[in-house]
Amino acid sequence: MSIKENRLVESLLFSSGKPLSIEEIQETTGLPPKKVNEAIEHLMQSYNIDRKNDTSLEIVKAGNKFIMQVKKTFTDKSMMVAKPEIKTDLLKTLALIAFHQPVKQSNLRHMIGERIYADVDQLVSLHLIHSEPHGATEMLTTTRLFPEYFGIDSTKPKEIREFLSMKVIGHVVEEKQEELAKKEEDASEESDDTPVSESHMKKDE
Amino acid sequence: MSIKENRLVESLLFSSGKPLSIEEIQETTGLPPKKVNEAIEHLMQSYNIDRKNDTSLEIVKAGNKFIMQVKKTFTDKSMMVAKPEIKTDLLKTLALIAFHQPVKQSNLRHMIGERIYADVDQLVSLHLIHSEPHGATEMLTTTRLFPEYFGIDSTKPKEIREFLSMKVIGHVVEEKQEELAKKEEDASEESDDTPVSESHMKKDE
Amino acid sequence: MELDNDVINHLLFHKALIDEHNDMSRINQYLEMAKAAATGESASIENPFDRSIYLAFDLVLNQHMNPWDIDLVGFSTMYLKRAKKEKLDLLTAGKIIYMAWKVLRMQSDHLVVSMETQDLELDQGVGWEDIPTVPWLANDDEYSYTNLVMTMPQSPLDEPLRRESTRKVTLIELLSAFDEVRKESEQYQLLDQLRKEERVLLRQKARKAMRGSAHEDHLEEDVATVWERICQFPKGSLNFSDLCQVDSVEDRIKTFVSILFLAYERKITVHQRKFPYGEIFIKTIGYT
Repeated sequence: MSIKENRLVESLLFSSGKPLSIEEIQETTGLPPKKVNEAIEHLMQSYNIDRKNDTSLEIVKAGNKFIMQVKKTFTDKSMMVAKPEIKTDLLKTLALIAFHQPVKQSNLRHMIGERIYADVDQLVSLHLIHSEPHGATEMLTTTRLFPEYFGIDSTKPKEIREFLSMKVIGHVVEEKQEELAKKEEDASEESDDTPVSESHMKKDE
Repeated sequence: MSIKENRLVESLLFSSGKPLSIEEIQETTGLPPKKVNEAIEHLMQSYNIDRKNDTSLEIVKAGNKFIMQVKKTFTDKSMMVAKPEIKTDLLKTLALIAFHQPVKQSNLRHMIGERIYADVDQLVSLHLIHSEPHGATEMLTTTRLFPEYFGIDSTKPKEIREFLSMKVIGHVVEEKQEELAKKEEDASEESDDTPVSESHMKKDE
Repeated sequence: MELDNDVINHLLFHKALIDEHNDMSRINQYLEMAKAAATGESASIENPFDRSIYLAFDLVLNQHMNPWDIDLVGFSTMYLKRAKKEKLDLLTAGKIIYMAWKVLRMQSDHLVVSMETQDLELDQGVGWEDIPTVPWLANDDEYSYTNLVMTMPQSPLDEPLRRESTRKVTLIELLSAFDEVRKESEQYQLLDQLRKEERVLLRQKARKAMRGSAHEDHLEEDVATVWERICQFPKGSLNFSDLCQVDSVEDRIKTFVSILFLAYERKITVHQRKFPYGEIFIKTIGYT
């Protein structure tokens, strides 16, 4: 019966989280290509047409591959529950490189320690930074993918730098303001002075 | 209408990849807790009961959280796209700790020998157990992550214990059945009685 | 069908032993079921779960099993076969078997016995501390569980298959990461400076103490070599014995002194679970 095969392909599309080609599905399941195609056809019919109004999921063809995903109507809310593909620590290193670029790896080691070596390896493999030999160390810069990824409207290091510092300062001020507003709420007698955020901003520039 | 809410919660459970609490779902969707609970109930009914044979996915309660995952029957094959992380021996040590908890490390050493030290280190670093100094030894308990990770519908040691006993009995019975089926096959003179293993397979379809 | 009095007696016996309310009502249910099974009222039982219970007891009765001496595995296997014919799902069947196991306290003799012998061989050097202080071995359930888990090929815990889901990082997340890393970097540089100063002091002291000894020249080199070896381990977590030639006393001392230095320099953490001869575990700081 083909029911079992449909279920198998479905479980694969679900668990992979990224588009899969017919070949990949075939390799993993050991099913002949014809069966894989039939199963996908069946699943697309079931998800996208028969049960269209009874599910928030769909199976779509992306290039030569297939993926199970959340329908567009629901993506806004559902997106944020997934974990980000770049871990926080790695993201910190990336932000540091983007700000200081072009920057020597050895300098970064002084800033954040030994973990820079592993981080650079990972960021290079994600195509987010370039690493070029530079004497005994490496010179690091962000790639073209970097601004694309974050929707930053510039490829120039200087502008990226400005963008980051401006945004961060905005961010800090916002945070501090919120904090302040809370404090003011709590102790209503407290008045105008905002020393912390200001000095903080200056230090960062 | 509640249909839309069901779809929203479904899309969240699909996207998350890790178990979500009612509070987390509520925060992301902005739905009141009652609606979230209703949606989950509806989805569990739909996935796990009404459409039981038409899907390879299920929604389970894991600790105090909920997650969508592949049914056990289909995991073996799809496992190949998403690799298992914990080796069998380590899983066994964990199964012993979970059953006997709170349990002294020294007692476990009597059960499984010296390898307990390395195993405990690994399980602690996976955040699956706590290890607290207790006199000259360590007292071991499972963490909150434990039931979430394995999709166990309870955080209470007593219920976790029952869950594990059931699993063990299940395994023993399955083994015996296979033995029996083999015997029946070998002695082929037997006529009408469907061998156990076959009927077992049919069930999964 | 005659109601087997032994079954009823057995249940009553356990009813008297069990004080928890939950189990009490459960046993009452079983008693009802057993009676139903005996009087052939099966048709009235529609709930599949109840029906499973009925079947379980039906089986005990029809096979004329002695409830005081039930072969758990034999019973379970027969029951499962029956359950399949009646199209009960395996999960319910599993539950029933488990309950039967608990309620009837069936003694799976051959399972326990075969494991008892293994357990005795486990530890040769038995000391006073080996006498269990907790009664975890005394209880049959716990004993069988432990032994079963250790002898079965799989583990009772399976890792469920979930979705590998990640999403893109948002710009806001990049910005807050930047904000955090600047603060961290400042702190790191401050600490690093302090560490460097301390290191210079330490070195001066060490030179004074070791003046004239052969170690003086090599210490730094040794530390560097050992650090290099440590860095070759991918996860940044390793054992002392992986790091040196265990049979060479000189290499052992060299490595040991070096890891003390590296720990002092906060490049690694070192811990030992069993003092004084246990394995020394080394973790590099900054990985994970």
